[in-house]
Amino acid sequence: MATTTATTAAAGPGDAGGRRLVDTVLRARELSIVAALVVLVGVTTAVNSSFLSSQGVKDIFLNASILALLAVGQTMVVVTRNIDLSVGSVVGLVAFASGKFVLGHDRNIVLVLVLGMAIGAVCGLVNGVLVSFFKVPALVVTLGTLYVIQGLDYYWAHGQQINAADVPSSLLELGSGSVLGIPYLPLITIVVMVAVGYYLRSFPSGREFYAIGSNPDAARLAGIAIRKRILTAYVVSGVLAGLAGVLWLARFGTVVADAAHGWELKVVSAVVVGGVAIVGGLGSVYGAALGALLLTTIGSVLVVLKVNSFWQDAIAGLLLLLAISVDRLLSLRVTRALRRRNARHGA
Amino acid sequence: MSEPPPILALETVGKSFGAVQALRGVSLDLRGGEIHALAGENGAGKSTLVKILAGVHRPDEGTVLLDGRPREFRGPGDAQQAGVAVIYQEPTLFPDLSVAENIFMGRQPRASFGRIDRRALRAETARLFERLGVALDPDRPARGLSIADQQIVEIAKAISRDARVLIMDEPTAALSGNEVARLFTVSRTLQDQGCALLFISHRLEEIFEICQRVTTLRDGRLIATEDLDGLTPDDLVQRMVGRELDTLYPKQDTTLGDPVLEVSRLTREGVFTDVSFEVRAGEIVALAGLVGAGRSEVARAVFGIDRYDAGAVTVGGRRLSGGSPTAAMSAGIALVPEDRRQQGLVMDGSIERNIGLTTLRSLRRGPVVSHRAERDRAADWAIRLQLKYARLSDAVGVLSGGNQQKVVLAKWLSTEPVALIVDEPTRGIDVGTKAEVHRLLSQLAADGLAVLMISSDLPEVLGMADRVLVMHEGRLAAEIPRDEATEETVMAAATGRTREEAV
Amino acid sequence: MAPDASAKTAPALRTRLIRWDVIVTALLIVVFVGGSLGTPDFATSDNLSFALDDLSEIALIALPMTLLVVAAEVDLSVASVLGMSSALLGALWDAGWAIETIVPLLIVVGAVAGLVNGLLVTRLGLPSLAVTIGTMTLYRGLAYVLLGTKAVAEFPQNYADLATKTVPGTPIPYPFALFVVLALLTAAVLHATGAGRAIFAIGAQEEAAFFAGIRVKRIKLLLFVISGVVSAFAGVIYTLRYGSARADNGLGMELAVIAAVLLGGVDFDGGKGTLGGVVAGVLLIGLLRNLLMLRDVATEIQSIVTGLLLIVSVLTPRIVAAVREARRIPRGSLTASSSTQGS
Amino acid sequence: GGTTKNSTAKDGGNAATSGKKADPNAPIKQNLKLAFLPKQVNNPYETIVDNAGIAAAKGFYAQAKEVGPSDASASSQISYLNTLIQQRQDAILIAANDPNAVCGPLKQAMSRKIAVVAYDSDAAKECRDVFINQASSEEIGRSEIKVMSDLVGGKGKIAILSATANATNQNTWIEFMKDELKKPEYSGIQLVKVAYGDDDDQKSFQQTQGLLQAYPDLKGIIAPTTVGIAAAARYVSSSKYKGKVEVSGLGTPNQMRKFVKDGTVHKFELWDPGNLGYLAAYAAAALVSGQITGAQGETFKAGKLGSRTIGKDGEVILGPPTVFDKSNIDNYHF
Ligand SMILES: Nc1ncnc2c1ncn2[C@@H]1O[C@H](COP(=O)(O)OP(=O)(O)OP(=O)(O)O)[C@@H](O)[C@H]1O
Ligand SMILES: Nc1ncnc2c1ncn2[C@@H]1O[C@H](COP(=O)(O)OP(=O)(O)OP(=O)(O)O)[C@@H](O)[C@H]1O
Ligand SMILES: [Mg+2]
Ligand SMILES: [Mg+2]
Repeated sequence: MATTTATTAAAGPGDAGGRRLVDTVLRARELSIVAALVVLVGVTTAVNSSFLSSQGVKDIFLNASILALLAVGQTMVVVTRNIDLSVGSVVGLVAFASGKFVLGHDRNIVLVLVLGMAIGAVCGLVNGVLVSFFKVPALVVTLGTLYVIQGLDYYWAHGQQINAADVPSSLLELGSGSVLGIPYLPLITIVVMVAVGYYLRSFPSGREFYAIGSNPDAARLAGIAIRKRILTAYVVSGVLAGLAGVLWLARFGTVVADAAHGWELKVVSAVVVGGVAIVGGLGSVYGAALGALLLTTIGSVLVVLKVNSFWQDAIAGLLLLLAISVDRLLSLRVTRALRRRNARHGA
Repeated sequence: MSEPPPILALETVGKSFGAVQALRGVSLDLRGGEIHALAGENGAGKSTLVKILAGVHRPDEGTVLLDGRPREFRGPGDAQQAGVAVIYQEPTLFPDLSVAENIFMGRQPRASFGRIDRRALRAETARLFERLGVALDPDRPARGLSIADQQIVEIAKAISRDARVLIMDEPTAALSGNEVARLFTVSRTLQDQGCALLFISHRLEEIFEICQRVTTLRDGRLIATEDLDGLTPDDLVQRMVGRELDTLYPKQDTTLGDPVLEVSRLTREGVFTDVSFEVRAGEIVALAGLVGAGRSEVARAVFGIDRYDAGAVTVGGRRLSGGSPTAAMSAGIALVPEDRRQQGLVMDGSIERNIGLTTLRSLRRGPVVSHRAERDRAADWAIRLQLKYARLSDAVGVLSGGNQQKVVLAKWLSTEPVALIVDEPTRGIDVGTKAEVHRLLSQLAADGLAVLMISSDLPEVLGMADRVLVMHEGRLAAEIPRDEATEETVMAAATGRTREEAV
Repeated sequence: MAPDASAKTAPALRTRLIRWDVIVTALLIVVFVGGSLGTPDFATSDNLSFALDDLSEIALIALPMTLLVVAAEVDLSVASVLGMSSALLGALWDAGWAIETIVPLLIVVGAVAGLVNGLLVTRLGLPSLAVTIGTMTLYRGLAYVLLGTKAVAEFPQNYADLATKTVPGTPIPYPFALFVVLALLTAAVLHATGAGRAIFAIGAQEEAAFFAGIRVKRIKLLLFVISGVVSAFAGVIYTLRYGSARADNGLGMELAVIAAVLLGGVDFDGGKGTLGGVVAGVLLIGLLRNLLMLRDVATEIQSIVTGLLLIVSVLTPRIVAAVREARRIPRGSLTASSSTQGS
Repeated sequence: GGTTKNSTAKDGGNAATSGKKADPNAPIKQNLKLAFLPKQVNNPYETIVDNAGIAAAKGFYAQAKEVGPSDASASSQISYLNTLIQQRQDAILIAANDPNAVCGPLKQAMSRKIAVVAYDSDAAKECRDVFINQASSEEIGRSEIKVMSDLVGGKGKIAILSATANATNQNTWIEFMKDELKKPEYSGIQLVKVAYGDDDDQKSFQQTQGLLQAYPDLKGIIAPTTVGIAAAARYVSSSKYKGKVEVSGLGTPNQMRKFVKDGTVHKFELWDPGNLGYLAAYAAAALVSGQITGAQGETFKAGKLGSRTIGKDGEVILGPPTVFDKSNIDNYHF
């Protein structure tokens, strides 16, 4: 993916460059996900050609975009060796809040987006301050804010519902419309993903996120502004969750309080499947987004292949395990091959 | 005469951690164009002093002076900004990032819009490595680097800062002669450019080779700051320890018994090839070689940490199943690993628990681990190894580097092995205790223990070994008996100049 | 050098007082006393025995979960194993099998489920979070495959009684009594035996544990198997207690279990925690929920309270420490002593 | 050997018929404490039902409240049941998430003279006094098929999009739908799949998508759940399937108005959820006051809904559902 091309483009000439190219390709975690996707889509299309129809492709991308957006934010947090379990609750809260906001008014879309992201930013800020300033374990804190935000959301909503009929059509258009045949939702996700990915990879401050996750003590000694970065990661994750909440409203129109309920684990699995190390320091937003795409595709494929409803979960779980196992086996292989070759070339 | 003020100085600085007073009333001045040595026993407070200079710790009392003016460092970033570069005692690398990124974290060469210029990054790293004379791939991740290579990356990181003050906390502890020589060359260049350097080492000969002045600490107190000219190593030891030192290499002559540890044709593809040797009861065999020659890898394979592709390990005539440290331990092998932070110790665990971890079975009373037995054993070893600590229930992480190393030794010696493999056993240990460790090893050997000692400290190898095996690029290059082992013969084999003599 | 004599027990005592699990225990006492005084229906043996019974499965599963988290692993599939066990129990019972045959079989199924988790984690070196998110979906899916939309009921009264009745003469329901016994056993293993030392070492520094000859993989594998077995058995209790075997039994319980374990002061990064803290955490969550319900506090507020509790329990020790540092009382060795807790 | 299903005797019998005598003329007691325990508190449909019930209770001077879990699981309902027993409510009104799981505590409640009314989704017969059924389950199931058959012209493939796989009421309706399909007049209709959207909007949406891809020639989707029908209608309305696939089922007029107006949905059904809560409240009061015991044939007065009679198995039926379409939808607002 983008990671690969960037490195190879910069690689020097000659033998070293060639070797580096091979190394980089072999080391690119994103590759095995792409391969898995290709296999999955290939098999499904062979069975049911309508899967790759324009409607089919559009649906897959539409379905994956919100999850991918959340995965991008989550990656920033996970890379710093933290976790944000509250994203699902934030999406629910924002989807409902912005639904209430637009209810019966013809609000400007930009205003709705700003409001949603602002709510997300506040949630992210709370998480970030607790984790970075008070140095409390991220998992506990965000599990706590998961419950708190969810509670607030449910308490506020208590059985109310936002109906598509009450949502301004301009907002609904955002959820289902497209430019040049590309729906807005995936477009937004891709723009965000590329922007975050490019920042993390190519800017000195972006690399610091990886440094913090890789070795927090060393990061402190290196004079990295750890608190600031972790705070940033959480705020970005919150803002993206807020954005996702508005997009949720735009896409689904009908919203009850528990939108995205339980999505925290879905997002985490997308990130992990995408090759982001849960202990930090490793992985890219591209991988995470691909992981989201893979998970969503598995879900769609099973329905399209007419798999018995009762078997769907079981097979989805199996495929998920298969994906991470194969990926792991491949990377073990590659490491071993690299060790032998490197030794022969002299370290 | 108006001499310029020292670039960096400390004035009556004190620092305590809980009940431990690590430093009290210490003053120090680092002048431009000078290499200043800091000496002291393990736990004397050297690293604490370094961390104060680096802005990691804030002094409880006293001041830090920069160019003669008081200056408060609020974090390591402040010190860096002020031109202070530090090589910490323990490597501080980011394992997931490339070596080049590790070196230039926060100071990457920039292209347009503040982006990182990767080509320049790689080129500059390569230039640094060339200057230090090492062949490391700038693009490889730091994970998996040997301790020595990690140390080299740390050195590259520090010198690349073009700092006015360079502080080096035991940079040579894991290095062998070649790298040390390179480091000294670079240090002298910096000195000539007017930098101030602070150098810490437990190898006294290094201090005498490169430094002009020395400051000695004992128990957190300043003993003296003086010119090295006219000082003898014994004087220095006297200041550090407060007493005369016994001989550093108290090698006892022993009668050799039967072979205890036999390694034959051991091969791990791409790492080492066809390694065969035996260690007899009562014998100390040293495994020498340059950094990266594969010595530690052999030790790991013998102990069952790594699997090997071919060959066999026998202990007392019984063949060992590979890949199981548990099996190796019950056969009577012990391994003091080279990386004490990752492999040797549970840093958050207490001293007593760390020592007891290898002997849980023998500490049992019924199904329950006896806390009293555990504590007794730990206290016993603490005394034998002169461990400096506050409470046995303290985390080992708060001990000084050398004292941590002693805990690792205690942990393994308490298993009462028949074959002991020690990888850099005295890394970071002060001269006083080093002599003690040597005496202990020698004594254990005399009692019939087979010892395989991996060491990059050539005098230690020559002083302690009955026999020296030299590795070069993953193969055994020479076997040198004690009386023929000299600096020249060992180095010749280690650098591959005596291939034909290989066993 | 002799140990520094001035460094004695004073700081240790002070750090002990603000230890996380102590705070949780204190909160538990406050809730209990406050509840008894302010809410007449709370401290009745009827209500308490119900509240305890209601906690049984979470409490039971929290025990192996504690061991796993201390060893720096996690098992998110527990609730799904519970559901799978419940579904299988229903399916077999419906097919005319005897309870006495089914239960041992379920234990085996639980062990296999745990074994799969353990093998994927130890042999392939995959992160357990990822593996058990996968098996969570897989096992829940198998539960649906086994039982579909059916709900099997009408289990024999004598067994149902075992799951709901109290130990004669006490307000303690049998499942909770089982928990008490297992908790004592687990506490003994974790805090007094070599195996416990090994688990702590694995969680704190896996590589060092491996170098010390600890069979890291084997122990982890065993912990996953135990987790599977206990979850499967909790499935039996759950089914009998509610008298209903369904594929969706225990849905979402994994987060409740983890919340209880974390509330009990176990560090998710491994190597730290006490079983006593976890027991207090489990009881605190359960009793507080019961109390809030009795007081007609809306379910949404209960969720908020649970969340705040988690945050407060981790925040308090840090704030106390920060305040103390600000007062320039030497910090003692907070990190050190909280990591080396004995039994 | 061992304890098997066949070796244990089944304890049959309806608790309601155990000796009590009904006095149809007993006055409604005052200051009754009624508690509504819905499947899940933040389900908009349940909220309408319960709020109407609470309002009705005010009419006869009872204190009513709604408590309940935020997830639709049986186990959390049981925690609430036990609390309600401790609080000594006079009547518990429950929409059971699992007919059997809630049985134990409900029996306990009944043994402590707490009246138990099931509504919306039944509990096991012996564990409640009466069940207020929104409409006869049979009627709902059969009429769903009839409506769909009319919409697709009696021919073609159809699918069902249900709530969770374990939802009792949905499953009962689906059984009747399948039975209805056996009739010869529906021979042209083929039920190809029952999918489950778990009453989760997003999942229902995605399931609809999948169904339409898997069966490109699908003619209709029946969603007997308010969440499912809205999600299905929404997907169809914004996809190329609009106008080709019929969506019907059970939905609230407010949710469906947009899709009826834009032509995605032509007909769907629902009873008035408010009346369901209203009737349940009155039934509870009648039980507590001794007007009824839950036996077949007893009658009680239910305010504006007039007199109601308890049918077979202690069921009281609210009435036939309303069919909504373009012509009448604007008359309803819930
Ligand atoms: N973070 C800390 N917490 C508590 N005590 C500490 C901490 N850091 C250092 N100490 C204590 O301060 C004293 C001085 O330690 P320091 O690391 O400065 O010694 P050193 O001179 O560098 O020794 P070595 O030669 O072994 O590296 C020791 O007793 C050590 O245990
Ligand atoms: N885990 C690992 N992964 C990849 N490479 C490694 C790993 N461990 C060691 N190496 C490399 O293998 C080579 C041999 O290392 P080894 O540690 O055995 O050398 P050594 O002779 O013991 O030297 P040292 O004095 O550095 O310990 C080195 O180049 C090192 O970088
Ligand atoms: Mg030191
Ligand atoms: Mg080595």
